[in-house]
Amino acid sequence: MAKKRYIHAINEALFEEMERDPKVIVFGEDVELAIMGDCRGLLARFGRDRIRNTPICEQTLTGMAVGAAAAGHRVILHLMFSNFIYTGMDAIGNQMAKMRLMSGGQARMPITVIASYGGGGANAAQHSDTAYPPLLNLGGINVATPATPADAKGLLKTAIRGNNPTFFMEAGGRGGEQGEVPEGEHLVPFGKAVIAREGRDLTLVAIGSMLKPALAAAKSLAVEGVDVEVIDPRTLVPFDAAAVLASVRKTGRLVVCDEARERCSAASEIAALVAERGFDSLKAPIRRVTTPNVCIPYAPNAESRVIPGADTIIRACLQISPAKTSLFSAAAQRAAGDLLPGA
Amino acid sequence: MAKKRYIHAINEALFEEMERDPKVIVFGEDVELAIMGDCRGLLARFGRDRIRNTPICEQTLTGMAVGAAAAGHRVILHLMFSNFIYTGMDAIGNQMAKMRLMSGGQARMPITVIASYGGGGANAAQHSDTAYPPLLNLGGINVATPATPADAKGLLKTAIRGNNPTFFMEAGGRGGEQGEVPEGEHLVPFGKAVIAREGRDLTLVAIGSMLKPALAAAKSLAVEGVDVEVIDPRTLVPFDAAAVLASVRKTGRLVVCDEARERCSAASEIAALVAERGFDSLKAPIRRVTTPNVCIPYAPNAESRVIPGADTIIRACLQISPAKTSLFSAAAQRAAGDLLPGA
Amino acid sequence: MTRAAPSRDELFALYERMLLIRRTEERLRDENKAGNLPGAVHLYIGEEAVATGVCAHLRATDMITSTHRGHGHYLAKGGDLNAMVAEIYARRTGICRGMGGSMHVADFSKGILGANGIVGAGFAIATGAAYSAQLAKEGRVVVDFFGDGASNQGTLMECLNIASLWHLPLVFVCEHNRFSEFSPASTVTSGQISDRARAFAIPTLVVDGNDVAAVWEAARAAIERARDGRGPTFIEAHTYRIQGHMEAESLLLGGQHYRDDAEIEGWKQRCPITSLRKQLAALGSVEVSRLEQIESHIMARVDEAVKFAVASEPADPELAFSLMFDGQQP
Amino acid sequence: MTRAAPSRDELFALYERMLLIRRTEERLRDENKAGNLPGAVHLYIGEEAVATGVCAHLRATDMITSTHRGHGHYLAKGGDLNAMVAEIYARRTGICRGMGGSMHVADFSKGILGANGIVGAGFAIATGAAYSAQLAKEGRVVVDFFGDGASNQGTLMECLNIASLWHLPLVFVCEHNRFSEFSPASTVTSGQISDRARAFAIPTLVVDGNDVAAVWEAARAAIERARDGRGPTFIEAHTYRIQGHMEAESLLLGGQHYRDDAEIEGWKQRCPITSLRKQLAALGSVEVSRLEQIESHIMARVDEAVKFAVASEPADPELAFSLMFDGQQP
Ligand SMILES: Cc1ncc(C[n+]2csc(CCOP(=O)(O)OP(=O)(O)O)c2C)c(N)n1
Ligand SMILES: Cc1ncc(C[n+]2csc(CCOP(=O)(O)OP(=O)(O)O)c2C)c(N)n1
Ligand SMILES: [Mg+2]
Ligand SMILES: [Mg+2]
Repeated sequence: MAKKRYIHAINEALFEEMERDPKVIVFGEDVELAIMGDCRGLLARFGRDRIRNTPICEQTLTGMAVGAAAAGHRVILHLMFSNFIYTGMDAIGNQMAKMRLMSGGQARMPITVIASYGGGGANAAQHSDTAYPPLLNLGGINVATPATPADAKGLLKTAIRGNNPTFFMEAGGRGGEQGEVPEGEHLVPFGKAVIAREGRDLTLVAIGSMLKPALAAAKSLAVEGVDVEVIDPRTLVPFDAAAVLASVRKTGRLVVCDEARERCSAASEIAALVAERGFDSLKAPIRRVTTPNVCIPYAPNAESRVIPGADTIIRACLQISPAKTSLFSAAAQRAAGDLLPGA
Repeated sequence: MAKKRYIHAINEALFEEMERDPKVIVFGEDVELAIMGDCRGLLARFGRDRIRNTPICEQTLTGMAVGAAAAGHRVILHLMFSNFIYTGMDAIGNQMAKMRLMSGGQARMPITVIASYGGGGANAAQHSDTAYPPLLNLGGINVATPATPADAKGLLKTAIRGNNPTFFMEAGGRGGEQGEVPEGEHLVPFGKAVIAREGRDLTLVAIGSMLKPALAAAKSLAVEGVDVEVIDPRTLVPFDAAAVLASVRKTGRLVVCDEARERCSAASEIAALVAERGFDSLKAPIRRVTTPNVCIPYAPNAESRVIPGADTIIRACLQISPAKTSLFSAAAQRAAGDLLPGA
Repeated sequence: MTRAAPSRDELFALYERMLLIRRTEERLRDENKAGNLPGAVHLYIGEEAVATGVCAHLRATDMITSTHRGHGHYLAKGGDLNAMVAEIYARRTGICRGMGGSMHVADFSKGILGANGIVGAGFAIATGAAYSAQLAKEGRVVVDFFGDGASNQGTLMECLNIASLWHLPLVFVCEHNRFSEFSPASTVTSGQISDRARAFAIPTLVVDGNDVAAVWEAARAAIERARDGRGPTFIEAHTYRIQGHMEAESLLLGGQHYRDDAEIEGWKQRCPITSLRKQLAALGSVEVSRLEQIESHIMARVDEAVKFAVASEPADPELAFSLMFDGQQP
Repeated sequence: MTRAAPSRDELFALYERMLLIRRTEERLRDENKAGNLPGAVHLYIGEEAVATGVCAHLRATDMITSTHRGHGHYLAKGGDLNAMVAEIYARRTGICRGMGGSMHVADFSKGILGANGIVGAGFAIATGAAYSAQLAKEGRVVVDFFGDGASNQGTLMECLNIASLWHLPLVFVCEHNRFSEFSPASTVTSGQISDRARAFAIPTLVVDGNDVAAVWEAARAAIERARDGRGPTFIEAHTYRIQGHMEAESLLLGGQHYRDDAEIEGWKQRCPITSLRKQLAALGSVEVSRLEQIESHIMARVDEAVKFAVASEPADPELAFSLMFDGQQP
């Protein structure tokens, strides 16, 4: 184990998997110079047959991924920003997600699409979306949302070796975060959540970029006497419903944090799932902490007004926390009284 | 009032609004011959300046809608099948939904996009999706899902006169259904649900194509002694949360039916909303009735296995019905014991 | 180098393949009318020479992408007839086990990457497949069939650009049948389509798509070029759709018209199968009886295929769940 | 008909506009370096002649679409300097009230339909605007600015097709600055870009994009053509991006290179502003002092704009909610 940055963990996974299997190829816009950082060094090592710049044409790139996979390669397509998922959505929704069933199971689609999501960098509306919820609704598409360097490495390796299309969602601006990363063969299974922090009072499901503020929130809440269990689902498709339901059985309370916009978000999905299958355990309303139903504004103050952070999470948790909230500090009580953003 | 077919009600709205405002234009693939039926007769009446065939190029068509709206027209874009929403998704997600905020409120986007959704016609995976959930997650896009001829007319007129982008989702294959349609100035406000059937025991929210099977289910359930209240939200954005919450306050029970795939569906969103804001009224788990997370197969028997109908709805309702279920027929109890499809 | 024109035996093979497509589709037309097919069918009647002339040069390992009008491409590339008809009947014995239907017939084992309901989808799939083929260095070639209407999807340009830049082993075959659904090409398609390829320095060939030998010759050159690593070619084949855009189109049209009956009649006179039959029959009585044998053989095969389909079990609905992912529940 | 070449006064106007763009962006470059701008900026330094030469012919009611590199288009089309700089500073006085930033500067009241962060988005927006303009019959013209990299988005072809079929009052202006981010055009762009328009029978003009008079002349012809209802024109203007793809690109590149310093130097020698200044200064001492006045006037305006921005209130965060819809909560 060594401490590595998130982006280096991704780079390591790419190196290892390309070494391992000559059928793995990477293409996308400006992947050769690796401006997103994750592909750094691959060109020098593997040459232009295995990693190649493309023209700007997302609609074709997603379709090419389908074709190259159908013809026998193991494809990694780099889409840069998750907003460009919309740009290339046709072949994602109409081909990638459907090819296997439409062909009666003939097609294998070993495709990994990498895209960076999320706001916070004053990149404005067209470069800040958290665009995985539409993918979740397509069926046929796996979605991985690593929050830590170790999971970034392990989930990417699993994605590349898998035979189903997977969107590997990089938490934007998290490239610099450090964490222990196991050397070599480190595979994280899909559909296995981790308990990032154990707790008894409340279950806090935090997706990708929300894990860090969720853990910070849990720490503050501990001081207030609320013992929060933080769960990182790691993949949204497949989803580890059992882990979340087990935690809710223990705590009776659920907050779900997702940087995506609220409506039809992964947070909505998880909330619905627990309202359906974990209802009897619930002692309080479920709370979603998400970006409200707006696009991301440019101005940093407006951006932080809409993107959830530890404060927003704390407020939501306090709103549904157990009766001992009466012991809370005055500040926490004031916070709990505030409205959720956008509500 | 006269009895009209769904598709004729839509046609009437188009005629009336084009008469009313010369700035209203229609374009799309083969709209002139009106193969979807809804545009029939418009060419003869308004000429090719106001209704025009385009080449096949959905990615451009959605962007053109943005440009023509920005330049001062009131645009109706016909996209045929809702699967083609994916094809034209770029400008929907990155321009139409965002232009107003990005421009600081300068842009007005009077755009109505018409698309037909849903399965049941053996049209297979690429022509049967119920593709509005991704739109719901975009923010900035209104979504209307008329279930009846009268609402089809009234919502379309409201959409066309509005200044925000609206997707007008035609319930595929429902074009032949009859209903009373008010003549002339019939406007249905956005964000106002209707109670399609009053009831005390359970709230059944049914979206668009699901209203008819939901009403049929409610009728059967009445025989079993379960008095179901059926709510048709009519628009998903904006959404009449108050109406649903009020009903759940009365009934304590909620089933949501949506022809879309389950994950991140409108059903998930509504379930999450009630688990958040109507939790204290809930006496039982929420149930979603949706298409499972698969694409629509061609074979009719497989298609009806995955698309929900009255039976599926009845089963879901019985699973969470009040204690008087003990009075149920043996058959109903057996049905209640079955699993939901895909579960 | 192959010869410039098809030999007599090759012409017979072309004839047989075209007739197989024709008779199969005539039967599908009738079965559709009789209400025996669950879904819609888009027929290739009148355009058989294109798929047949092109696919004659393809190996089993070569790949094609096809369209919503895909029966002809499937059969020309060697797809199994029974399995296709069973698919259209939504049977468990169908090539896609009843999950795809007419618009999605595919046989990956034979390089048939599928008919496709999204107009223009083949461009990018073919380009990706050609990239894969190029990297694999096994001499595989990819052919992308598409219509004049599909040529207006921008992905055509995107793929022309990439195919040209990367010298992909890819042949673009535009089936110009004069209509994009109910829109005549002149109303929705500007310029000569093959000029779009010329702008990317891709060699182009414009051929009479109702002359199977002409198609065969153009395709031979293009496919050899691709196989030799000399890059993509664009073939524009002019032909005509005899049937409606889809069967029972008149229900959609409700009395409206978009073309003249005389035009259809004129093109029926230019039937690629009839003219080849005449040419071959003129060679002598041996050929005439060979033609007759082919006809009866094919009629039997088609009958057999429909019987096979009808006798097959309906599709297994649970496949909708088990086939969504490889080794994973949906 | 306008004269074929710009008059002396017109040249001074062009000079002034180019210099305004240049000095503004030099200041933005410095402010970015100093860490004073919240978001990234993509600068147009070296390419000013294109926007300036084209927009000189546009009326306030004409419309343009722009790119991620949009400050030059905005200023050339008459956008307010203070409001633009305030926008980039994320102030409430910004042209988009701080909601858009550098990549989204827009002034709909002046026909500036917005810079855009989606490469190639302008094609369809401009085509839709041109269709609207054509229907309105008020003689409005639309100009679509886009890069060589953007030319590989298939929507270009889709829009060329529609513009040609419908004879839209639309001028396509390709700013060929030799790079698509860090990819040299030769590696991602096949053929001559204007040939793509030629395939749709759209007239094309290839000009030296660093010669403002040449751009001015080409644009004059194209815009007159559009205004007269004679349809679209495609202009390919060759120029060069002097700054990085975005400011501080070296942080992204981490020591990697994608072009030679010598190449940049060579193009700096071909600065469109310097050469026009020389040409005008050669006319006499009156002109020299006029040039000096322009310089100091512009420096003052830029100073003023930055002061205005810095003194303005930060954006109102609640606008994110109130502006999403017209008259509706999000
Ligand atoms: C993306 C997309 N848009 C629209 C359609 C509807 N549609 C089906 S076939 C067709 C016309 C295709 O014309 P062409 O490519 O010339 O093929 P042809 O039918 O003439 O063989 C259209 C518009 C579709 N299936 N997919
Ligand atoms: C749809 C989309 N894909 C990719 C990008 C990332 N990107 C931003 S600018 C750019 C290159 C654009 O090149 P060009 O059009 O030549 O404009 P230039 O930057 O040279 O002015 C790319 C790939 C984007 N913003 N949008
Ligand atoms: Mg055609
Ligand atoms: Mg460029």
